[in-house]
Amino acid sequence: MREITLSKAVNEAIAEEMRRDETIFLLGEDVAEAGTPFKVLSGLVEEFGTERVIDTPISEPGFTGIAVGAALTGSRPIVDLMFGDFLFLIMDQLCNQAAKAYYMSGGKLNVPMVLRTNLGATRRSAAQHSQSLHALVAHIPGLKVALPSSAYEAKGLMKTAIRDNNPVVIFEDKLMYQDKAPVPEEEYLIPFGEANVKRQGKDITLIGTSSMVQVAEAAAEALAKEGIEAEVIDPRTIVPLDEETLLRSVKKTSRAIVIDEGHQSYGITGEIASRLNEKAFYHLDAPVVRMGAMDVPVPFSPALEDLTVPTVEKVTAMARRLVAGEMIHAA
Amino acid sequence: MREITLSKAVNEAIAEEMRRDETIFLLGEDVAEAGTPFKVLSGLVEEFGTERVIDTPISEPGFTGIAVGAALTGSRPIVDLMFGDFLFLIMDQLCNQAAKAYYMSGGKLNVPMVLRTNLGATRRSAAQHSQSLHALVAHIPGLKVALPSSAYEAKGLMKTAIRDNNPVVIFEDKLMYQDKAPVPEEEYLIPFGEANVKRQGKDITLIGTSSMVQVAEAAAEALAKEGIEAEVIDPRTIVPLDEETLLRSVKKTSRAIVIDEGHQSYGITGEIASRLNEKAFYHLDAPVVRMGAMDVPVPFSPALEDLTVPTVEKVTAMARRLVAGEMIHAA
Amino acid sequence: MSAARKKKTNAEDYLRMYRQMVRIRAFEDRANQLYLSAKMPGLTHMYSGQEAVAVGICEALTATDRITSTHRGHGHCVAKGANFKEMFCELLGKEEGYCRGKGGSMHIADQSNGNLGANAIVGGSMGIATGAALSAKRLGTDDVAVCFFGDGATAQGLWYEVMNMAALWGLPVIYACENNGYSEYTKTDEIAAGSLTARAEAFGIEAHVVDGQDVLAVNDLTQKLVARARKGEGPFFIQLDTYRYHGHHVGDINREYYRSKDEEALWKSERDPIVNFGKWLVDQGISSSDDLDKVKSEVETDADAAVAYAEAAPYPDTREVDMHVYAPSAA
Amino acid sequence: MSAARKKKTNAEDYLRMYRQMVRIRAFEDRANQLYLSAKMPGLTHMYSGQEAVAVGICEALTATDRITSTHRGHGHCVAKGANFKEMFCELLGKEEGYCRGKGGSMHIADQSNGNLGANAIVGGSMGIATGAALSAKRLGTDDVAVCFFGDGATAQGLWYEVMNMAALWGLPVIYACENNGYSEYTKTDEIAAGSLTARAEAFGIEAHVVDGQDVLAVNDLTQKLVARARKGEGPFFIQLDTYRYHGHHVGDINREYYRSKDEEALWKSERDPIVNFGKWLVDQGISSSDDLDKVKSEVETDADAAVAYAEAAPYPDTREVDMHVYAPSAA
Ligand SMILES: Cc1ncc(C[n+]2csc(CCOP(=O)(O)OP(=O)(O)O)c2C)c(N)n1
Ligand SMILES: Cc1ncc(C[n+]2csc(CCOP(=O)(O)OP(=O)(O)O)c2C)c(N)n1
Ligand SMILES: [Mg+2]
Ligand SMILES: [Mg+2]
Repeated sequence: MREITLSKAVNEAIAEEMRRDETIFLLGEDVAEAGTPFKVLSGLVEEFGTERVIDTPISEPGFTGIAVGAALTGSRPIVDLMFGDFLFLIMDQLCNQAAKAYYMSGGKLNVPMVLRTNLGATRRSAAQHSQSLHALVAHIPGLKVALPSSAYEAKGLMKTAIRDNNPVVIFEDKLMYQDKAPVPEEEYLIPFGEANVKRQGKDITLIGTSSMVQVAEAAAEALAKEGIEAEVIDPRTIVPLDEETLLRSVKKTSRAIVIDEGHQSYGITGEIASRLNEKAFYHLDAPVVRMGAMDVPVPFSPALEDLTVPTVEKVTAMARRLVAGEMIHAA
Repeated sequence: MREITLSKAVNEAIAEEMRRDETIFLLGEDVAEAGTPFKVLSGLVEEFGTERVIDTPISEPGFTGIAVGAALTGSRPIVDLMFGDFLFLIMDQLCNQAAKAYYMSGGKLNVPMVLRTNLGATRRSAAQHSQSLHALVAHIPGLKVALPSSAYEAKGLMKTAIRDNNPVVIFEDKLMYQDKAPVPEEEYLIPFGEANVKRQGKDITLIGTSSMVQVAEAAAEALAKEGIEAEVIDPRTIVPLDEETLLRSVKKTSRAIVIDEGHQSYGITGEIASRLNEKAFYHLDAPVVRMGAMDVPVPFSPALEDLTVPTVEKVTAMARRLVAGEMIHAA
Repeated sequence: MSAARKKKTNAEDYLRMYRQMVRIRAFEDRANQLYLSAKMPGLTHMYSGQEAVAVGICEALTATDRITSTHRGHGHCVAKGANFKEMFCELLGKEEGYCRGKGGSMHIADQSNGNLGANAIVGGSMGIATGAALSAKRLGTDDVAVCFFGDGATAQGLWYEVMNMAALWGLPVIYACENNGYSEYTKTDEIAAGSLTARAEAFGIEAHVVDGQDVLAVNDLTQKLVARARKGEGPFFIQLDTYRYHGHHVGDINREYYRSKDEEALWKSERDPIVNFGKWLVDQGISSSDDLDKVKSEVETDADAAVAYAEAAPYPDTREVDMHVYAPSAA
Repeated sequence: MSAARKKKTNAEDYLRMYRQMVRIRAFEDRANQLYLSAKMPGLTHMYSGQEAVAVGICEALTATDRITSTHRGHGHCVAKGANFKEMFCELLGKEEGYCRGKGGSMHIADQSNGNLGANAIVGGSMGIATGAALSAKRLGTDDVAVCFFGDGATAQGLWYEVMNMAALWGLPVIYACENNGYSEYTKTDEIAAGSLTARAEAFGIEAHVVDGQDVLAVNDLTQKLVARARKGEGPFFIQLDTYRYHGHHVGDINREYYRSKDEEALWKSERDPIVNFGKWLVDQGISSSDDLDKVKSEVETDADAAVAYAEAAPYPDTREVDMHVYAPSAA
């Protein structure tokens, strides 16, 4: 199968959907001629014109609100939010307006819009351009949240997001834009709420989101050399969350680590870990271990930044200890 | 001891601190003559004047940003955010600016400001005036988060918040403003990060936040009649979180329920439950159970709204099942 | 409901406007009564006094033109064509309400008449209205969007962001500022610097001021601007000077600390939009006072019946509580 | 560092301005070089071409006057009195940097000279500057705050919110808009409707336009406005027309798709603020070209030494990673 970059996969997904459905349009800062600073959208304005690929002023709350209004009235806007950190600026339009319109109207108004943005640290972009804020939107009922872990998922989840009749927030890892993966030429969609078992194993379950799927896979590789068979699972969407697949695995392996690049406290790992603990309690040999990013703003210095995120080494070491039963004494 | 309302307790705390320290001032919508819609700040403008009790336009991001700037330059502002739901409007100023200034400046700039706001449903205020959004700010390093559960805590935590050199978000339960509790005449402060064991028990630990402390206490009362001794703990601050006190209790009782009024998914309960599971795993007879608000926008209709939050009945029933060992089969 | 795009020069049109104003007043009187008799859950904000604004504007619109409304939204809802029955049911949280009881007063929406909904976030719908205009333009309908908001809402930064985009893109949106002089319990003069019309003009937006108590003046101006907006000459701004008769909300009874009884009495006796328009209709020989009285009594009978119906109507089934969080999606 | 409040009428003042502009240019040339030679972590935004703005303004300020800066902030930092050594250390993420390496280029702050910091959120510091002015007014210092921001940032709603409050409260803040014609890869003309000065004037704020390439014109105007702001006649707005020589950031090399090489060449050859001011100084007999060359070579020696120092300087200890999340508090 051909291999394409994550960037190209997103571009293809959007282009295919825009060809299919006239009501889809894109808006955001520097999305047209510049094709975004990450160049993900290059070429779209040439094909679809400035009426459907719209450069906006630097007005994140404003253009998000405009997208909500457009979505309520027959359009299917895709909002480009240049950095995930700017979510803080648009929370009202996203969480008080978009997320609640369907419920508050008793099912009469709905908001089919996609917010595409990104997450991920270790790019030396410091505290206001490196955050992984998916936990914030996952907490708000009415929003769906997708976290593609490769070009394959980026394309399939984006297409599903665009066809969804609800507001969907999709976080791309900005360090993965140039990473290649096999992506079929034929059309495909990835349904929301279906986790992907990336690797089978019986000794421990490694649940990773977004870029942390790669970390989990590399850790599994390393563990395999030591004779530890790790199962690797990518939930792909955290809302809806495919609890069943996760539980099935954990009941089999009886040990799990949840790995995520958001801050650990009050984040994604706590939710997933506590659901597993709650529903697979009597199958567990050890508590589900969480590995999120440190609870610190992301530091600029390369000497510090790399310490803040889970790494292959740390995950491997933790898995080893768990399988060896060492965590018993920790608790 | 005299009993005063939570509203009065907050008012006293702020007035005492403003008398002590000239650099403290208050700003927000209708805080002066109106004393806020909840009348919590009545009388302050009369004592301190409009220079220190400042009515602002309806510009939440703007006046929060102004508070950050004032806090960076020798003032200690208290920002009044009329409804916790408006947090979505000020997230950038709170989370990208206030929370990170100390870290990003390597410890040279700090932001001693208090954001007082509220939480709580069942007031028939519908989806945009009923949210309990403390999980969002608890996820952001650099912010401290306090959740007073009675007039006593409201006063003591507010005074500590005002003296703290960091941005502190304090959520009052808007249904408790008229609730009375004993509050000493003498000055006192409640340190952050110290949970309060409200009731001793040996069979199960009920951890409640804010208004859910009352729910937990009432449930404990009901359980006592059936011979079940529940320990009730109020963490009082969720950042910092007094893990030790919680662990000590859970290791003793070997069962716990975490009760909170925020949405259950990706919220407070997941964090607390997973920490307990992780660190007291081998002491637990059953998984820590979480009881948050339903994952739905808050509905207006009284016939629906009351269903969305944890109640004394539901907590009592769940505790009963846990103690009876019934949850074993659920997992 | 509202007549399509023809000039309102005949008696029929005038009488319909009169009737619509009377309907709003009758609706509000009953809503207030329901509150005072503790039959209405929560609070609500009365539109009485401002009827000429909603009616003058909405009578210049077609049923497919969109409006966005505010926390003080009953008037807009009635004027855009809503029925009493569904409205009162919504206010009481009943299943037959426009939003199945999930929205309530502050979120009432009536998409069948192009009302995209009231909004409990001050200024929260400014992006939505602008986005509806963008949608109309892109999809090639010739619909116009009217964004209703109060003088206090002009302090929200969102307005400036969306005015900029509306001006740049020539969107068919009319920003209608109902200047009733107050933001909650504060005179807007004290929290608004400079000039509102100049704020719109600074973005190259044509701005008008009109007497919001004169339904014909409002309607004439709006007709002209709507016609021009349909031709692509928008956006426009209108400042409509008006007055609210009641407190900020139904519970705001003792308000002399921010607004004198004399001032209120003067507006009611000299500037009432219904009384004055009625006098004019009689003076011009368009109607007799008997006919007008008949309108009133018909409307009141209607309104009373609707209230009785709503009071007797059932609440939504408890199973509805977690319905309408997500719209179904094909994919 | 900057001279206190006396008129800059003598040679010494002129030469200091010249030197400061040269220092900024020298700093940026080296920062760019560090990037090109892959020695600088992350990206950075060059101030070259805009030197007369930062220097003309900051030379009208005292060391206790506050400024807030932007993503393009090195010029402001140097002009407000910072040292090369700490600045280069910060850019390289070293412990001796102004922020101990935690902030980097986009968050460099120098509170010892009243620089409250660069900001990676476009418009993010508008509230902060306004709050610093409020603090100054309340605490009775006569300090002024200058808020630097770009033409693109005028699209952020926050600006309108804080202008309103600054105007209402007569705050000593000057909003200094560096109009370099571009927002990233888009001509600002395409994303800004109407007139920038009119936007400020609409709030009753006095607005000025000045040639941002003429350091004396900038300085003269700023001196007058600063003096008036100290007397309580503020706030003010200045639009400074200028140009950035480099791409949006150091990596923006191929930029002909949004900006012609001719345009760039013209500004550099005809409008360079350093060259033109140098010529004037020689023409007026205030300095000789030899003296100016000497300034340049001194500055370059300094800058090279600082770069060498920074390259050799140690990174922060890894233990610093979770320091400075919270400031210590007495209570
Ligand atoms: C974002 C936000 N801030 C504050 C409030 C509280 N609030 C409700 S109505 C109101 C005053 C609005 O004044 P105006 O826009 O003039 O409308 P009016 O009530 O006069 O019709 C305020 C401050 C709110 N609902 N939303
Ligand atoms: C809130 C926010 N939106 C978008 C960006 C990305 N961004 C960085 S600089 C910039 C352009 C800023 O233009 P302007 O204010 O004119 O400043 P200039 O770069 O020209 O100095 C943009 C869009 C950002 N950093 N913050
Ligand atoms: Mg008003
Ligand atoms: Mg610019």
